[in-house]
Amino acid sequence: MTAVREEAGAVDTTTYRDAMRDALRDALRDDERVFLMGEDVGRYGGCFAVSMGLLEEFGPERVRDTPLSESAFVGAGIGAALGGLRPIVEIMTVNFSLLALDQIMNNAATLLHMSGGQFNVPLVIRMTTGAGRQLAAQHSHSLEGWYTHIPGIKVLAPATIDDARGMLRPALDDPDPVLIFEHGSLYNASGPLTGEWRTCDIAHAAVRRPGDDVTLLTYGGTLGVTLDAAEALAQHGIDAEVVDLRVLRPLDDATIIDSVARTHRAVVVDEGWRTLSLAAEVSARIMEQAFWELDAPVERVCSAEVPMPYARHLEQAALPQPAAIVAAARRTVGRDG
Amino acid sequence: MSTVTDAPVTRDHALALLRDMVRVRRFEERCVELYSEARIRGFMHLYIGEEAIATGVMRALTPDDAVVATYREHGHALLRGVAARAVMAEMFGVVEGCSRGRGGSMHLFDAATRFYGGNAIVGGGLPIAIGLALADRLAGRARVTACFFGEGAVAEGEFHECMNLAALWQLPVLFCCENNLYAMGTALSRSESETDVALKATSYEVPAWPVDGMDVLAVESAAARAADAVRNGGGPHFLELRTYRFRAHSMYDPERYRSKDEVEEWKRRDPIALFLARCDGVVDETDMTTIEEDVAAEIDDAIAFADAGSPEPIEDLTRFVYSEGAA
Amino acid sequence: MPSLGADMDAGTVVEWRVHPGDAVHRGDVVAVIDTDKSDIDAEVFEDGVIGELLVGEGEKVPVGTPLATIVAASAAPATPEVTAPPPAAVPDTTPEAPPRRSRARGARGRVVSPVVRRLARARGVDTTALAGTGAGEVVTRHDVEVARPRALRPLVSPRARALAAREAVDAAALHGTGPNGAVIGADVLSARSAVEAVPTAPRPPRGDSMQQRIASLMERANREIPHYWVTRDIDFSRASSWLSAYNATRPPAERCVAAALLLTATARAAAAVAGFNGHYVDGAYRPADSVELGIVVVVREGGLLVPVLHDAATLTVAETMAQMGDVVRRARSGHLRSSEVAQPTISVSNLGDQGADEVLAVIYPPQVALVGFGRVRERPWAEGGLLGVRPVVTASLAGDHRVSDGHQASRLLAAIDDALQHPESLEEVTP
Amino acid sequence: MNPEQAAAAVRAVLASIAPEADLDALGPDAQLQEELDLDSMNFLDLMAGIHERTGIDVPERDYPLVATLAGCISYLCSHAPAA
Repeated sequence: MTAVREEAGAVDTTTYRDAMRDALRDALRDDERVFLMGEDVGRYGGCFAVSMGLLEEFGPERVRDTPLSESAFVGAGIGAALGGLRPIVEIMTVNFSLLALDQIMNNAATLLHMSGGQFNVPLVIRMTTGAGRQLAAQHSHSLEGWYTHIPGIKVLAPATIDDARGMLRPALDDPDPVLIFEHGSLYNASGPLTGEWRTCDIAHAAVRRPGDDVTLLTYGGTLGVTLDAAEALAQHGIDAEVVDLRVLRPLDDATIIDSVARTHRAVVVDEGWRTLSLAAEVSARIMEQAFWELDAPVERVCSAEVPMPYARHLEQAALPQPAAIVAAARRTVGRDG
Repeated sequence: MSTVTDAPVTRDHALALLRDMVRVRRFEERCVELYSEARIRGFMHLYIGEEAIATGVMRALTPDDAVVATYREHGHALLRGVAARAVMAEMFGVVEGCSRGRGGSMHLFDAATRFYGGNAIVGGGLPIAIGLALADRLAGRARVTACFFGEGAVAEGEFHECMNLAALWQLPVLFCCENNLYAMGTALSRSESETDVALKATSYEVPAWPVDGMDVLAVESAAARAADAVRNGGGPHFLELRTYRFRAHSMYDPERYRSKDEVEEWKRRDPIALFLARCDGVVDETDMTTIEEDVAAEIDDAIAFADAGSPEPIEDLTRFVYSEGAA
Repeated sequence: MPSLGADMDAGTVVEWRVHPGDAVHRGDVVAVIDTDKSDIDAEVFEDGVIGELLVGEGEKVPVGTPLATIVAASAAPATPEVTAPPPAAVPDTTPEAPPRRSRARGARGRVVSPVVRRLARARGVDTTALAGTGAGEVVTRHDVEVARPRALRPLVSPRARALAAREAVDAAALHGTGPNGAVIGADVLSARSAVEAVPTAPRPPRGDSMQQRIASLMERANREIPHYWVTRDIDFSRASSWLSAYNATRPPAERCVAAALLLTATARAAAAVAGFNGHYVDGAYRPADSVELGIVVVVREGGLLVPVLHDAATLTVAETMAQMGDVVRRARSGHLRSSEVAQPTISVSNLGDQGADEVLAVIYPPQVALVGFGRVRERPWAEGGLLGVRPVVTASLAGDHRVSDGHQASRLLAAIDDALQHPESLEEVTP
Repeated sequence: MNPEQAAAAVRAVLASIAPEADLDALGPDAQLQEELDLDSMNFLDLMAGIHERTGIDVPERDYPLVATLAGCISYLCSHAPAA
């Protein structure tokens, strides 16, 4: 159990998991309309231990373990939001969210528009995503791209400790449904918690590493390998700019295009499968809005189009790696990787 | 099956029930004409034959309660208090419609009456209904959420997930299953191993009563008792309202799945005629004429209103994809 | 004809269930309609007597077409006036798929002989894409003759295309430094700034934009390029006498000026000594295959142009004179083709011709060197212990310390000097 | 060839080489290369122009004699080819 940390603005070191838990605790404490609902979020303390201790602190009414009924409890979240509450529904992983896709798409995302503006759905849905932990094909999907296809919802991908700590507040304040994707391999990541999270927004991308020669665009679980690639490129005398998308819908076109207009080259790194991926959308927008600024085709580095294998060496081979990102970046600069 | 003894019906009570049922019946009949004239488009599902259910259940609800219905919803909307004008305008696809012309026959919405709409996904409304009830429970409000669905929904996973969750968390929801024996073209006996829907419901530890859906008084009293129990913390209740639709599933339906005789057989228990017989001596011919004239006037007015409606400006196409003026 | 389904535009009367004169009541089935999907009963919505059947059995009509008239028992017949919206014709606009152009990337063929290179240039054949069949994979004359000419549409990046349009530069003619030799933005920018010139002496004020561009160019040159300068006095007597002899037997139009000798010597020296002929782009020096010699030309109304002699190291002095004369005259008269203002790989400033003894110029990115020649003038000259008077020209080199150093620079000037001591050697193509 | 014809010829050629120059203001004894900023290339064009117009070929050794406008005029008059 982690004691409540005193955030006196001093730079803390914490983990992504603890940052998300503190965010949940603040939300439950500050607004009695907020409650957490999901499989094993209470007694078990959360499949990834994010909600550990919250049941003991806030009680079974506000930290509700649910039966394995994704459609029912996600739909119940929608209904409760319509009923004036501020539910946070945790779907254990994006892989199980497929069972609730009908409620998310046909109800949560659609009600406001279809009702002519009468019924908004102030709901937050959190789910763990991504591969890299040898959980094999059915537990390793990266489907953020699917959800970013749906008008009516917002989609967030906190990749840093500050975003994990800061994004929940604005998401709960948003009158419309917000989906937060937490990459499974980030929970144990530890790092500085600057004060930035207090003014965290859910509208803009962020330049994590400024550069002049090529723009590397990525989000969530692949920010790490992309920053590693940028360091490797620096040895080759190529100064890469790394843009963390942070908000996958609506995409922050301004920041993306501003960067590409400066570097004239772009590589999009996306753990989803290449075909019809989020990377395809980002690439299309760069082609549409920065075509005349390009000195090379936009490159995409995505997961291999295979059901994610269990064996570690196969899984690593399937996932976007720094070497592939470096090669792509070099191609755009005209030095064949 | 709970039916009401033949206790006498007061005049006012009789007139009110008759007016409600006739309003729905004539509204639906007029819609058939309008649809064949292509003034109403898309899909349209009629409630003719089942009017007694909406009439009976709506009278058990208060303005604070909530209603979640399905695509066969004109009757529920009208009797919940959504104006005939707004419903007709919606089917004419004009901005004066209760959903700005964006929903059509299957997606009527009205915040004022907490009418959370038609849902065109079979069983799709159940999770929303238990959610509304969950909010009431957590906020400690003595309110009921009435959730309408057909017997077809019983085959959906969401039915089982929601019955269990509602019972598990003792949520204040009134499940109203309108069992009209056919899910589009599939008879109940050809889709469910156990066809006694009320019996199914009891397996989730939810009080469940079969009700003669053609007897408006039976529906009214059962709904009143159930709603009262739900409102006072008795947990979810389930009504299996046995009924029959006199017309096709929708406007395009050759009805190859049932015989004309069967339809004629059920028409002999037309809920309006059935109730009118009960009101002998309490209600007379002139009352019926008055009701018919009032209803005809209401429908003509609704059509005129819808005809005078204007299409939603194209520039508003993307309005309300997200909330306006949001932070 | 009633609409009996969301996707129904027309229907066929399969069977009439009533006949003229029959009494009908609201809700009666009057006909069976085939909607292409199945047969459905059509009902009537008023009470009355059938008048005339307007559509026969088996006839297909659009939704909304009146099927029969009804003579109401009491009031005038009310046939519902319905105009069904005509089905919108769906224009067939299948986009024609753009032809896919695939381009195999060949191994990089080595070209040695200038004759072969000139042939390849003339035919627009990209020798880098050829696999040489000669000894040591050298690209032979035959290889060039049988090779497909370079893709008609050279690779130009979108950005380069946009910049070229704005700056009136022919991107297609430029030497590309992008992926697969594609012309990219930087190439166009430097080609455009090549046009703006390399001022070496203060000029009278000229049009603002020209001035601003030169100013910004100089800032960039100084900011980016760590310059160093090396000079060498060269005895021009042998060159002078060669010139006199050469011109004595030729009419003015075919005569040669000293500059032609200086250019030819410089081109050959630049080809022989490494570190001066190429570009410095994106933090790395890229030597060029051929010497694209930029000539700094004074433009009458102020400003300078730098047209280019292509593959200058392979030209005889006569060819240099001919090409230089032509391109300089057209530069001055404003008829310079943009291909002639392509990106030089090294430039020569010959301003001395008008009085400066020594010309210390500023290089111009992305080039890495600039050779300047002062006035040919009589100077005291000691040789073999004897003092005499000789025509002398001062050659100077502005170098880029990121790429070359003083030692290499002096070797380059020595090579120029040597060539000028044997002017006759400049009459043939180097072997 | 009389002096007026010679002068006209020289001015015409100079005009094509230095269109912006003010030839009227050109002093008869001013050094053409200095005054009109002519480099060796320009001067060679002047000789070629004169040769083309008048048929007179000024050899290199005589270049000093035609360094000024007056020099040109007198040279042309004295070297006019047979009429």
